[in-house]
Amino acid sequence: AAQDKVKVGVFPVASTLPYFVALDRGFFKETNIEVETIRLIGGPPNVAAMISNQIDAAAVLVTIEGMNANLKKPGVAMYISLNSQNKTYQMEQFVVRKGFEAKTLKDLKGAKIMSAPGPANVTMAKAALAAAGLKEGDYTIDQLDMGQHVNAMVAGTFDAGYTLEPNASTMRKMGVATTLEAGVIAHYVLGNPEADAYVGGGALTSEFIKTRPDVAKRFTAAWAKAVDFINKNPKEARQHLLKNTFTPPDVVDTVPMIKYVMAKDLTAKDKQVYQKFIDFSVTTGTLPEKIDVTKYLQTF
Amino acid sequence: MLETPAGPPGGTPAPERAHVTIRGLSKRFNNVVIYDKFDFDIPRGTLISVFGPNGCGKSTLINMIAGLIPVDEGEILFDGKKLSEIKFGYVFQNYREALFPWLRAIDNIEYPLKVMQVPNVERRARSEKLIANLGVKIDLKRYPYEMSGGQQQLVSIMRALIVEPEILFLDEPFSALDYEMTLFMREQLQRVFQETGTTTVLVSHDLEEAVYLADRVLLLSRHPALVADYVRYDDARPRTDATLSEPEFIRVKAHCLDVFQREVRKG
Amino acid sequence: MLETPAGPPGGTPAPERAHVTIRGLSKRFNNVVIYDKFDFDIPRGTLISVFGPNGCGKSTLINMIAGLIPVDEGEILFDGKKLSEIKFGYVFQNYREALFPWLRAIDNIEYPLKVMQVPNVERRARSEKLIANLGVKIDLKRYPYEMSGGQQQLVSIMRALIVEPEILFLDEPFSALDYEMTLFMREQLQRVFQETGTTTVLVSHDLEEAVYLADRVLLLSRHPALVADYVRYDDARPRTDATLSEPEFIRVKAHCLDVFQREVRKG
Amino acid sequence: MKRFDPLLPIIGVVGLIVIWSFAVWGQVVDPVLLPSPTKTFWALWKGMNGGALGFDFLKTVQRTAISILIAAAIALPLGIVLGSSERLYRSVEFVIDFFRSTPASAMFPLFLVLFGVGDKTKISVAAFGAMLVILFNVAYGVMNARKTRLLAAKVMGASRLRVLTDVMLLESLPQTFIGLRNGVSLALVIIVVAEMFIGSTDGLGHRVFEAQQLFEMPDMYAAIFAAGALGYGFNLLFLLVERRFVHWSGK
Amino acid sequence: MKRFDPLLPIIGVVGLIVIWSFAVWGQVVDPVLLPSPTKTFWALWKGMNGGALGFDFLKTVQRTAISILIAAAIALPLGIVLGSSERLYRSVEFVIDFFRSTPASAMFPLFLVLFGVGDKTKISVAAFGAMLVILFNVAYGVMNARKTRLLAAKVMGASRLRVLTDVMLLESLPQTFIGLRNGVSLALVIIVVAEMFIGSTDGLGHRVFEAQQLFEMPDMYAAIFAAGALGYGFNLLFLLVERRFVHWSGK
Ligand SMILES: Nc1ncnc2c1ncn2[C@@H]1O[C@H](COP(=O)(O)OP(=O)(O)OP(=O)(O)O)[C@@H](O)[C@H]1O
Ligand SMILES: Nc1ncnc2c1ncn2[C@@H]1O[C@H](COP(=O)(O)OP(=O)(O)OP(=O)(O)O)[C@@H](O)[C@H]1O
Ligand SMILES: [Mg+2]
Ligand SMILES: [Mg+2]
Repeated sequence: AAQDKVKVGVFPVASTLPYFVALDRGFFKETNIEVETIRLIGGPPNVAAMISNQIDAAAVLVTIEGMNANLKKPGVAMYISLNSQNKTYQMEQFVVRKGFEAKTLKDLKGAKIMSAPGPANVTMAKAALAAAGLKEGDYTIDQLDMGQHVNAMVAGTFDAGYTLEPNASTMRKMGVATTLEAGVIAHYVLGNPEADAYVGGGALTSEFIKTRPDVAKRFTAAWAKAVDFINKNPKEARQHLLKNTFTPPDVVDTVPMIKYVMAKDLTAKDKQVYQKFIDFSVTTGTLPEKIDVTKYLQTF
Repeated sequence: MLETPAGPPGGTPAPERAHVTIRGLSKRFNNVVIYDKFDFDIPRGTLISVFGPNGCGKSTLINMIAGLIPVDEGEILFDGKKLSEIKFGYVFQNYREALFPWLRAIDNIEYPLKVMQVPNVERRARSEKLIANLGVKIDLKRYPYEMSGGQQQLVSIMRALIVEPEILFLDEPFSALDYEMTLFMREQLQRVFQETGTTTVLVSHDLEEAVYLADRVLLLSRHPALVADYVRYDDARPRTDATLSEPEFIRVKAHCLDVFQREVRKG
Repeated sequence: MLETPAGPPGGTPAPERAHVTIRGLSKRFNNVVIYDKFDFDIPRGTLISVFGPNGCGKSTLINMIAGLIPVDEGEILFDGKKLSEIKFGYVFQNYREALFPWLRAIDNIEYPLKVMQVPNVERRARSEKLIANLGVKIDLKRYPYEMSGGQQQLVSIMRALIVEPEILFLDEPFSALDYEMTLFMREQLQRVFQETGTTTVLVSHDLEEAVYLADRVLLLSRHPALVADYVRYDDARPRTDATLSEPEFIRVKAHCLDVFQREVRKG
Repeated sequence: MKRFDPLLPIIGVVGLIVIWSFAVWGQVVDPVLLPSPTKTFWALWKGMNGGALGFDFLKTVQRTAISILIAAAIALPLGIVLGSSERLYRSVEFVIDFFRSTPASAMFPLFLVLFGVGDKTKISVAAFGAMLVILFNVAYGVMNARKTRLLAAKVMGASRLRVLTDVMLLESLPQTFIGLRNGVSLALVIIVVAEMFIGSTDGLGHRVFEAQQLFEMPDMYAAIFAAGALGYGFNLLFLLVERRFVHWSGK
Repeated sequence: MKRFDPLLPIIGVVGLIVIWSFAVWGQVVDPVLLPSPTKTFWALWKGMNGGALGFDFLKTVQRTAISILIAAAIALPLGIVLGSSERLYRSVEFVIDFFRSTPASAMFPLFLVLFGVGDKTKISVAAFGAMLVILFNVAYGVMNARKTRLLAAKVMGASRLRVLTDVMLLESLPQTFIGLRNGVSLALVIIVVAEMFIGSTDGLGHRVFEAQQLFEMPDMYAAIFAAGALGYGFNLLFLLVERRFVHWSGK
């Protein structure tokens, strides 16, 4: 029988790992699904494609963006899994340039700081700096396209940066910067460096779930199998990054991994933490209004 | 007005039916009045020479008749026809700029036929006939900008003659031609006019030429252009070298010169 | 060669020192030979008229002398000076395109003075003198494209006359002027030449004009251009209307016409 | 009829809005992705009247104006000189066409390193891009200039420099204005893109990017509309200057 | 000397490389950020000879070619028609200048929705951008055409359509080629940017993006160089066609 086709928007970054594992290891095929990889860089194109049903799923979608889309058109982004990042599962972090003396965030007083782009990231960086006792004006912060982060550090344009993996690993590897603090969101928003910050996840469109529930279910099953595989064999799993994402070969073994959890495996407490993260974005104005995140978790 | 006895008997002669009727024509350029309530008729089948000082409005007049520049006031009628229905032949005073530099000379000449959707073969045939008729020896495979001034003007004249236009405008058409060629083209024009009887308006600064070719000479005065005189010259065609020494010719020419000089010195 | 007794005694007359010396000049356009090893001298302080059929290479010749188009072979010498040191006056055959449309007529006329860095006040003074001299009545505040063909040509002539050029080239300079203006400009040219003795080359298709103004008439034949004849006409200046009926004038003119017609009919 | 000519551009605006309204009304595109003109203009109005958009607009105007001034100051003389010798132009044509064809955004890293993150980078990338376009047009204008006029000036004894300034410059003016109008649009595009992708806290690009991230589509289209209208404004400015100075074109 | 004219562009290439070498040699920029020409050309050579770059290059060529064809097919007739009536052009000028001044990248989401996620979007955005530029130039070429020739055709009884195709089209050709050359560069830039920012699995933009993410600077500059050279190639193609057909310019 012909395989069921699923179009997936793919932003080739480390957090897309479950998709690549499922694809490369044939988990989709096993469930009689043929995926079509549609490369879309960043949130806006993915959301636009989901709203207009050009794709059935997004391999990774930042939760703030997903919720924002859900506010505009409820059910556009139904999360089947979430990615958590914190001090252990490193993703977002503050780095400092080699030669700039800083031990804690407090020491960034007077520093020129770059930030990952977008209001969500900038707000987060500012919140962290505020929590460390720095007022606006104590530092300058400029947002910068992710592609420019390593360049800017190498050139010494900035003293410090709020950046993401794998850029941070590349900087460390090149010896131009060191990590000052990772797990910023967990620490300053959720109040505990080891808390789970559910910043992104894999999502399906309601349209897909409604019109082809059976296919969506099988897709989710394959996804779950991949997540399981990653959690059990991180070393093997990370090799998938090499081929599929922009992770340089010399950092692939050291680049930190994040944690993947299927929606069905989230505990009540996990959901509370997730809600807290999203609520924070509402208070900072990144999200225009309150939203119940559990409504947009999809289990089968 | 000079009346010659050569006109056919019975009142107004037959070819006198107006082909172009100009009534109350006014034209200004930035407040300089060129024409003010100008009335004039061009009879069908006549050759009118226009003679007048530089800048009096000769080019402007034929441009307005051909519909190339708008009139400010007044009307120009074509014996019941609409402007758009009339096929003009036109040799521009600035013949250089009026040729198409992207077409070879021969294609420039044939272009009006192309506009009339004459098939390719016939176009070629007609242009070859014209070339043979005029005894043109220059290489017409060249582009206009590869030709001398006189050659360009010749091409321009050929382009006007290849169709049988209903009205032919010639704005100083021989100004760049050499001595021999000028004489020759005059004869050609005379022949064409005799054969076809096309209503023709010729602007020329050569009074001999103007009178020699004309049925009537329109003498214009300087701004605003007025009809200083409208002189008849009715000698039978073909006119020849001998014509130039006939007393009637000399008289008409002298009269025209008189009027012209009086007008010029007035301004 | 026509020798007239009017030349000063003592062998070669004084003004005969060559101002422009052309040796072995060759010029081809796409394999058509226009000049082939052409030799020619323009004596200092003389007025040479060039007369020849359309397309024989008159414009090409003066363009090459003025350094506007490259020669294929041969050399053009200026009595020891370099081309770049010489100030030319030039009326182009296509006077329309040679005027600057972004300048008003008056500024076009004064432009050569600006090039020579003549101060503003003097520029104005000289142009006013020239205008008064020529009795020009047209409005020179207009742009060239707002003028009639003859007016543009007049502006072009004035632009050439306002400087005292070392060599003056006039390529059919009166072709668009009206009858009166042509006569008047001829006289002006004669006067300027008499006063300044500027070496002048005049291209004209009007044989009467060519002879009337010339010290010598260069008759060119068709491709490759050869000197068909180089006719002397030494009548004293100022020449007047009466000159036109003097037997010597009539003889020279007739001779030139003969040569010209023989050459044309040969081709 | 001539009296109404200044109103002609309105037709274009109205046409655009009508098509836009039809697209929204006919649901050609999901309303979330393409808001209605009313919503957008409301956002535009709010933004321009006391909102942040007005400030961002002025910032972008300022950056674009500076960059086009720099670009013109370099490109006009250089273009005339290059255009005056076809062989000279051919020898640098590779470089000009090369850089015209590389996305300015790919050049950001280099400019970033050279000029830092501030306004300098944005302005210099935009000036660079616009400079190339103006240069290209001016040089072509000079190369296609009517030869007779150059010869006329030459024969009157005008020096090479004089011919450049008195004839070539003026002959190339119609083409130069086309270059300037192309250039200012490009500069604006680059400024907006730079504001989007290299750190900026203000400017229309910043506003577009932020609105895009927050899915505030009316805000985003309001900012885009402001950018487009600004582009038209700059173009109109050049058009009026051209009308004033280049009276002879086509004659 | 004329014999060596085809070699003139080499001067530009060499000049570029010399400046580049000096910048690297003088450490104006950190060598990690700006690799030496040798390293870059080695990367280019490897990439083009069996490496992925060759394939990406062809993909970009193909997309650019399609988009410029579409753009020209729309812009040429439309430009002539619009240019033939100044009042008509003025009435749509707003829309043209508007869209010329909005960054194509801001339009990506809209085009994504209209044309889907595949190549169609990239090609249509590029075609749209190039179309506006060509349209603008063609219309201007027609508007600035010498009036005498139009009148000559008119008086010979040529219909409005004939005048358009036989005179205006040809009169505007020099300007049209400038438009085409501007347009093809712009199309290439938009294609590369789209490949970078909408996402693509091939094409030079993809290669630049990937090299940038992997911080392989020689690879990145090799891809940029390939894009620039491609732009020059397209320009050269149009230049040769122009030389072949437009023999009369300036005469
Ligand atoms: N576009 C224009 N703008 C302003 N004035 C103009 C324009 N065209 C012509 N004129 C003026 O109108 C008058 C008539 O011009 P026209 O060309 O008809 O003269 P003409 O009789 O043909 O002269 P010529 O014998 O010199 O060719 C002239 O005085 C001229 O200066
Ligand atoms: N650019 C060119 N390319 C090819 N042939 C040319 C070019 N310019 C002139 N010719 C040819 O060279 C010859 C001489 O031209 P030139 O303009 O010197 O003639 P002329 O004697 O001035 O004629 P006229 O009296 O018609 O002005 C002509 O046969 C012309 O066709
Ligand atoms: Mg006239
Ligand atoms: Mg000539």
